[in-house]
Amino acid sequence: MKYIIAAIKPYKLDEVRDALTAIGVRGMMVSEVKGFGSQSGHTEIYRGAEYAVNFVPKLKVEIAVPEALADDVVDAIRKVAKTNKIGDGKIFVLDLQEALRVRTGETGEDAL
Amino acid sequence: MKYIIAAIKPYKLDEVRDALTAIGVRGMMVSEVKGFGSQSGHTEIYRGAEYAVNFVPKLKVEIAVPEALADDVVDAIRKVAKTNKIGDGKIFVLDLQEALRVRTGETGEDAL
Amino acid sequence: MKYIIAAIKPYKLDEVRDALTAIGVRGMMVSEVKGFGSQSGHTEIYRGAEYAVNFVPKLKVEIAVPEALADDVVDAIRKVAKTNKIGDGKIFVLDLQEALRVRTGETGEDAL
Amino acid sequence: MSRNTSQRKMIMRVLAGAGFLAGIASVPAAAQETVQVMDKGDVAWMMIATILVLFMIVPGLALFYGGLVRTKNMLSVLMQCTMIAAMVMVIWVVYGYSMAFGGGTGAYWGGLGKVFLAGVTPDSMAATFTDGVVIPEYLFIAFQMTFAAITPALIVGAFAERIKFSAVMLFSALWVTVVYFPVAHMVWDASGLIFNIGALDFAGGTVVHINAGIAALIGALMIGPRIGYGRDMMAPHSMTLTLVGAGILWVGWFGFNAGSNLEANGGATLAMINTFTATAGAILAWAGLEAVLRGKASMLGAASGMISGLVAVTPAAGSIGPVGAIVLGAIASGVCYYFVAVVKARFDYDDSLDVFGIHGIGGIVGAIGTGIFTSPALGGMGGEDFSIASQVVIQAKAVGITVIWCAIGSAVLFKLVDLVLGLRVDVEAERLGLDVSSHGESAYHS
Amino acid sequence: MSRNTSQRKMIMRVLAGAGFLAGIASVPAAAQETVQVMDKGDVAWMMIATILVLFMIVPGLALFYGGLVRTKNMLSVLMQCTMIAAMVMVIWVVYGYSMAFGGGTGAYWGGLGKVFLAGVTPDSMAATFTDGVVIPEYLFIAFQMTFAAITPALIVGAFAERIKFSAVMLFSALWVTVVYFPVAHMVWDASGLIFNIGALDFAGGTVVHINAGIAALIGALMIGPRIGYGRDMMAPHSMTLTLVGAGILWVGWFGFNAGSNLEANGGATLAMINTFTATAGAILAWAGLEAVLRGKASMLGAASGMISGLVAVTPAAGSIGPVGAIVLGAIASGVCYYFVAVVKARFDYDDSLDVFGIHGIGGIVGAIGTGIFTSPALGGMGGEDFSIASQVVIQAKAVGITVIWCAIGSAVLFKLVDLVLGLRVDVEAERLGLDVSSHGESAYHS
Amino acid sequence: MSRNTSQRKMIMRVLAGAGFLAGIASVPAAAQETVQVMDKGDVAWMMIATILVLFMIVPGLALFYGGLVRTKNMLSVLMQCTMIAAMVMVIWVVYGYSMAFGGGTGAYWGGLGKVFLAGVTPDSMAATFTDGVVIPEYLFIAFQMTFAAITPALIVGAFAERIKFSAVMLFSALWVTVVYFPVAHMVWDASGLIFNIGALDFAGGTVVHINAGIAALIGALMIGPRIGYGRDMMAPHSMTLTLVGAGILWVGWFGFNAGSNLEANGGATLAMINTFTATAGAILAWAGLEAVLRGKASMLGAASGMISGLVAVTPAAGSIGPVGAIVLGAIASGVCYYFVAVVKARFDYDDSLDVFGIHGIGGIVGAIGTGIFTSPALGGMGGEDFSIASQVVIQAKAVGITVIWCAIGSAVLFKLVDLVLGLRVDVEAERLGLDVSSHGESAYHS
Ligand SMILES: Nc1ncnc2c1ncn2[C@@H]1O[C@H](COP(=O)(O)OP(=O)(O)O)[C@@H](O)[C@H]1O
Ligand SMILES: Nc1ncnc2c1ncn2[C@@H]1O[C@H](COP(=O)(O)OP(=O)(O)O)[C@@H](O)[C@H]1O
Ligand SMILES: Nc1ncnc2c1ncn2[C@@H]1O[C@H](COP(=O)(O)OP(=O)(O)O)[C@@H](O)[C@H]1O
Repeated sequence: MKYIIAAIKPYKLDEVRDALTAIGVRGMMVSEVKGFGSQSGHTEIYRGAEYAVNFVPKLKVEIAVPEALADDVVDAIRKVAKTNKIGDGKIFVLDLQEALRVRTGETGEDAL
Repeated sequence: MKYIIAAIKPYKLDEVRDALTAIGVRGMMVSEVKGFGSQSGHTEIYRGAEYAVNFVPKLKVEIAVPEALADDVVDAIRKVAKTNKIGDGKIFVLDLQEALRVRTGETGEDAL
Repeated sequence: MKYIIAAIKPYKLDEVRDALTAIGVRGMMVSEVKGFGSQSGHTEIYRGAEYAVNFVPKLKVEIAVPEALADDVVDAIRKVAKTNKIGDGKIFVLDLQEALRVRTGETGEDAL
Repeated sequence: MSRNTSQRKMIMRVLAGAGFLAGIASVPAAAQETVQVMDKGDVAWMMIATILVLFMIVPGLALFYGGLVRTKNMLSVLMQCTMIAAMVMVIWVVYGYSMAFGGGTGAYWGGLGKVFLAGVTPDSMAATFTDGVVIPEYLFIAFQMTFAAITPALIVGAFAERIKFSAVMLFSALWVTVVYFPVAHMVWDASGLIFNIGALDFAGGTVVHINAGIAALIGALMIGPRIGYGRDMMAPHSMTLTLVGAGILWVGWFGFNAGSNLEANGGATLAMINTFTATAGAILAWAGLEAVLRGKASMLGAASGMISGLVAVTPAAGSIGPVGAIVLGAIASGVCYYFVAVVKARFDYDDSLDVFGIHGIGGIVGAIGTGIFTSPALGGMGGEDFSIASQVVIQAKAVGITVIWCAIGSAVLFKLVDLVLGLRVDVEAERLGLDVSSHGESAYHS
Repeated sequence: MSRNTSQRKMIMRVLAGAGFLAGIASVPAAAQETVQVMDKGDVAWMMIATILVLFMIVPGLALFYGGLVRTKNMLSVLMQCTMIAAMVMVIWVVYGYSMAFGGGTGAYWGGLGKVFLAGVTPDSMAATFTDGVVIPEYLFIAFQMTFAAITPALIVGAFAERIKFSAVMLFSALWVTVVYFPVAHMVWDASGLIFNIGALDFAGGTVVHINAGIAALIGALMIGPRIGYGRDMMAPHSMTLTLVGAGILWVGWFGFNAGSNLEANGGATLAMINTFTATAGAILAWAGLEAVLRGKASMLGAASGMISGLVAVTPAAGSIGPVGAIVLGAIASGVCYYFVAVVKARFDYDDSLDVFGIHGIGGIVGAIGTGIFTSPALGGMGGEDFSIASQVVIQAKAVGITVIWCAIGSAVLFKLVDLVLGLRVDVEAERLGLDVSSHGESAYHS
Repeated sequence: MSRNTSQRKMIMRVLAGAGFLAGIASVPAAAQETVQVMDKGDVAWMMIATILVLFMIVPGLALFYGGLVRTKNMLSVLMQCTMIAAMVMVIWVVYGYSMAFGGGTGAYWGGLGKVFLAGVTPDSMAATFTDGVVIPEYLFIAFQMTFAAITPALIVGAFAERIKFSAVMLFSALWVTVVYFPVAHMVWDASGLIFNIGALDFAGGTVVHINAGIAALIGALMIGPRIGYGRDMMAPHSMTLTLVGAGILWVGWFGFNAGSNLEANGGATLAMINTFTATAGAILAWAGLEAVLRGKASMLGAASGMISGLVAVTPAAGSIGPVGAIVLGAIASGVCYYFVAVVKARFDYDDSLDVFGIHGIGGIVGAIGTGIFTSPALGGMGGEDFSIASQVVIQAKAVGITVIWCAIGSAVLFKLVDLVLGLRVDVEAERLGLDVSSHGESAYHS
């Protein structure tokens, strides 16, 4: 199984979710993160005080998937999240050793 | 060492923390996530505009644990987080290669 | 490649970011977490109701790095985040199997 | 127009004030004989006083309470305050005003002579404390309407975060009918039961605060505690909003207290300065006690002290002196603090936002304290023959009647509503929060 | 000073009220002959009424609107409301007051006789409805200034979250000049076109609300929908702030409505009680409809009903009865609900905060309703010869003229501003949010 | 009652106004001879003016400041404003009123003749500007009490986010005693030092704003910058709350400025319109400067301009014209902008919320500007013999005396408090935030 972590542009979330459910993903977790990368931030000034906001708001999507689905998931996110503008985000794939569904006690791919 | 990531119902946090400290866990990180899964969300209407809120608020708990403790941790969370209602959450186990405590420089299981 | 997850004190973020960019890190994700560890929390009282706040605000920094940079990253964070006070945080290193930059489709270390 | 009111006149005015509507019924008759003067200064003042009491409800009380609940129940509190106020305003016009001040001479209600405000026109006048001085009856109706609207809204703090929206609406409609209108008549009308025992209640300590506090206690007992009470974190979701609400309540309370004078004269300014000093004393007392007993003075403590002081000075504002007010406020605040932080913890009920602890207890301390600090020996405006002992007995009787009437009425009504609609939402809805489950909305998005 | 106004006088007063400035021009002349009385009660009331209307703008309207947008555009809304108000205040002093009430006798404007408030001193007096009763002209200027300042600020809700800041400023400056000042003159000045057809508009239903609503509709159509409209989540970022804003609007609206009486007398108290009851009826109606049709009454529904009721009672406040006001408020609220929740969805424009749906539609219902509920048969203050049919025709004409004038004027101005500056920010700026892209700030940090 | 005040009378009134309490001491004596008239319109107005100034403190100032700090220090700011106000109200009753206006004829204080408000009853009257016109002394006491309460609360912005709560309380108690009461006596009492040099200060530019600004600067210098100042992100945690606070301050400031007229007449309406136009001019100026110099007008800029304009028009409100007020507001705003955005950055002190930059600098510009724009040549109300040059010299002297008195007094007191209690919390507490470390609470939960 794989544990996929993706950083995406916030307004792409609904599309990403739709694309993933379409290929059979049944769960995920989404959180707000401050992203740092090539996309530059902006400057804010409050009276005399100037602050460089170097971080850009992104959403982090985490999806545990069966081995077989991993590539499709990466592809799906990639297609949908892409706008060809800087800051489109990245996808990271980690190895997932075990999964468990609390309610039923199911483990492994059944739990996903 | 293992890196355990669990999605749980928000009001279960205190019980989970107590159960984990009881078996010897000495640290964790908790963050708010929007969960997507079999548990369905709800609908909100603002004047004429209807929005389907597909995500359910969950807490994500991350715990780095010594190899030996991993199963106990999974068991403990499972027992305490279970309500037998849909949306109880999931537990994921990843392999952890290295750990370091910033203050002391300790590494490996000593750092956990 | 490595996926490095660090818990740090919030006010250390700017220093950590500077230290990492100095050694060539080009991206990261930051999120707010509630940390639990040896550092104790505090108590809040609202009229008669007393609540123990066991969690301490921390920032979680996630950085995907090329294999070669991993040790430097750990070192850099460690140096900068250290105040010798309890609660300085921890660094966890996981194995990263694949990375992809959405905008360009680059994969592997090129994507980082 | 130069003033020459003696202290003796002042206390008489206060007594008259307690039943200030006495004159209304007789106005049409009296109009034949005496010259009635409407002063635009009084009209200006009473309009603003009326507006200030509305300001107390939305957004004042709504925010004070709303800030104290968890995010997921925020809108339900705002909604309850708003909807109760709107509903009671309509009821007031339909039959509430008549029940309270309809001109009937019963001891318990004013009859149905003014349902739908029958016979009132922009030319109708209502009496004030001063002979011959009148204000437009529409203005009196509007001013009193805001009192009727805020009182049931005060109660909702007791069972916040778990009550059914339909239940709170039905209860409020019944409660104003069975409890509020009769008690208002009893206390403020010249034919009223409590008025006639000689109780002092300048701006509604019994009618508004004790009434609301008792109903709240009964409600909290009958509805039961919130899920997770005493175990889960239930800290206020926004102390900021609570302070904003408290500040607005203080500001609006001048409409309540100085407005209850019905005229813009020296008496109103006495009520005003007392509403400053009692509150200041109460804020310092609560925060001071916390600093001494806990080592830290809390902002919620300061805000709670503020409301305690305002509640306590409500019946007393027109008849005590500004230094006595500081002391009265401080005492009331201390008693409320002790109740909320110590006594309440020993019992096992969940008066979520301490409506009883602050409005009920503070109201009782204020009612009794009025009987004490009105004494000229303590800087009050009582006449030379003022007797603390006998006035305190009268005040205690007024409190007793109100408590009994309200407790029985409220208990019956809660039971009734429970049978008809059920009082509580189900467990899932309570966990999810009332905003989404009862109103289909969330307070905050990004 | 005892009141003896007959109903007949009342309706005359109302008619006069619609053009209450009629007297100003002639004051200097008239002063020679009749005794002018300035009552400090009136001055006190009108000062507070003026302050209340400012309170409606900042923070009232700013919060009501601001709460409804997404976090990233919060400050842009607050900024637009604040800056428009400040700019229009300066314009008002420079030439706006003169264009509206400068003493000229044209049907469309008041001339340039009072640019820079020429000739006005603290001793200058302005007429009220009552012969011989005056208030300081500075006070009248300030009161009317707040009306001029809030009206263009109402419009910004239509194109929130996407307009260029410079465009909204330029548009507002032009719009008050070409639309607001002339319509104010037409409706309220004795020489004005709409005044002379006999329309009733007590506190600005046409001038303020219909005007703003129509301009908003035109603006929404010409600027186009927000990116992602109908697809992305665009729920209000803080319903709490929206309720706070709505509550402040209600509180402040008494300045608007009861202030438009210009005197602190029985007439003002009628306007006041109507501003309570119509609003209460409207809140109950909207929430009730939602409860029946959707199964859940929403807090945004209650707040929306509140504003609908306030808008509808604006032209009617001085001439209908309090029970009629409940009905009028409820009807207006129902119509606005139907429009906003059903009709609007059928068309494809994005009036983001429903300025047209609430101020435009509510304003029209109120204008027509004023022609109905002023009838003495319905508890209104109209004289015995009051004819609903003929008054409704007059009201409809007033609405028609306002709609046409405003629609054409607004369309031309939007086009013009589009050519000069462009109306919309670019896509990236809209995505990022106007706070950062237009103002270099974020509303919230930790 | 028809007005016939000449311009000459107006300026005399203003001069008298600067020491409006002059009459109080002599009232009992004078009462024997002249007829004293209390007008209920004045009483209504002054009550509301008093309430408005309270509204400025909580929640106005508390929110304006609170929004500007980081989340972790929010409650500490709200708490400081609330507690200082409550404490000063009690001190005012105990000895503050007497020190400032106790009837003593010293140049520096009013003696102890009215400690505990000795001798004041609801029948006591205080003089206004107009001979024979009086208002209840309780009202005057309450009005002035709110001024005394807000001034030390203004100072806390300078050392927000790091001061010890006990230190700020002790400092405030000492500061009002040593600085505020004497300066109030000097400026406003007929026997006062600054009054007798002929300075114009209508509503407290020196007493309130320069005083607070100077104390703030001294405080910021002596306490030192926040940890991480100039390096860490210290952006306002809620610009929304800051705008709400600023709006409330504007609204409440009419109590301050038009209230300082003590009567509801033409003079008050002049102060009112100036408080609109100066503020509007100041908002446009700050935002305009930012637009030109930075390319973006910020909402904090608009809010800062708003406060600058209000500060600057405070001493001038009663004696300048509305067009002059626009210019004065704009100039003051520009100077404050330049100071805060440019000059301050060159020095190395941390006046966290720019109390000196806005209240100090704006107050000085306003004081000098009053000497200029009062000239009839610039539309002001000064008499024909008004000389800008000589009045400016007088104004500068008044500023100088205030600055020196306040600077020395404040420096000594900060030192004293530092020795007794220590001024700053420790590093860990500052990092954690004052809410948790000093008050045991957090502003927000979920
Ligand atoms: N090495 C990394 N580790 C973790 N997250 C990263 C890394 N690089 C980029 N990100 C995330 O991806 C987002 C987009 O990256 P960025 O470099 O701005 O754009 P692009 O991928 O288009 O070059 C960043 O905001 C950050 O959230
Ligand atoms: N494949 C997944 N990857 C990541 N998180 C998941 C995944 N599946 C479920 N989750 C998390 O677990 C939560 C509970 O899952 P859900 O399917 O709703 O209930 P249940 O586990 O009872 O079937 C989700 O809200 C989500 O936060
Ligand atoms: N086993 C763990 N798993 C995940 N996060 C941890 C773990 N232990 C500590 N942390 C994180 O590191 C932070 C600092 O740890 P703590 O034990 O308080 O201090 P120290 O590292 O100085 O002993 C915690 O607040 C938590 O966020």
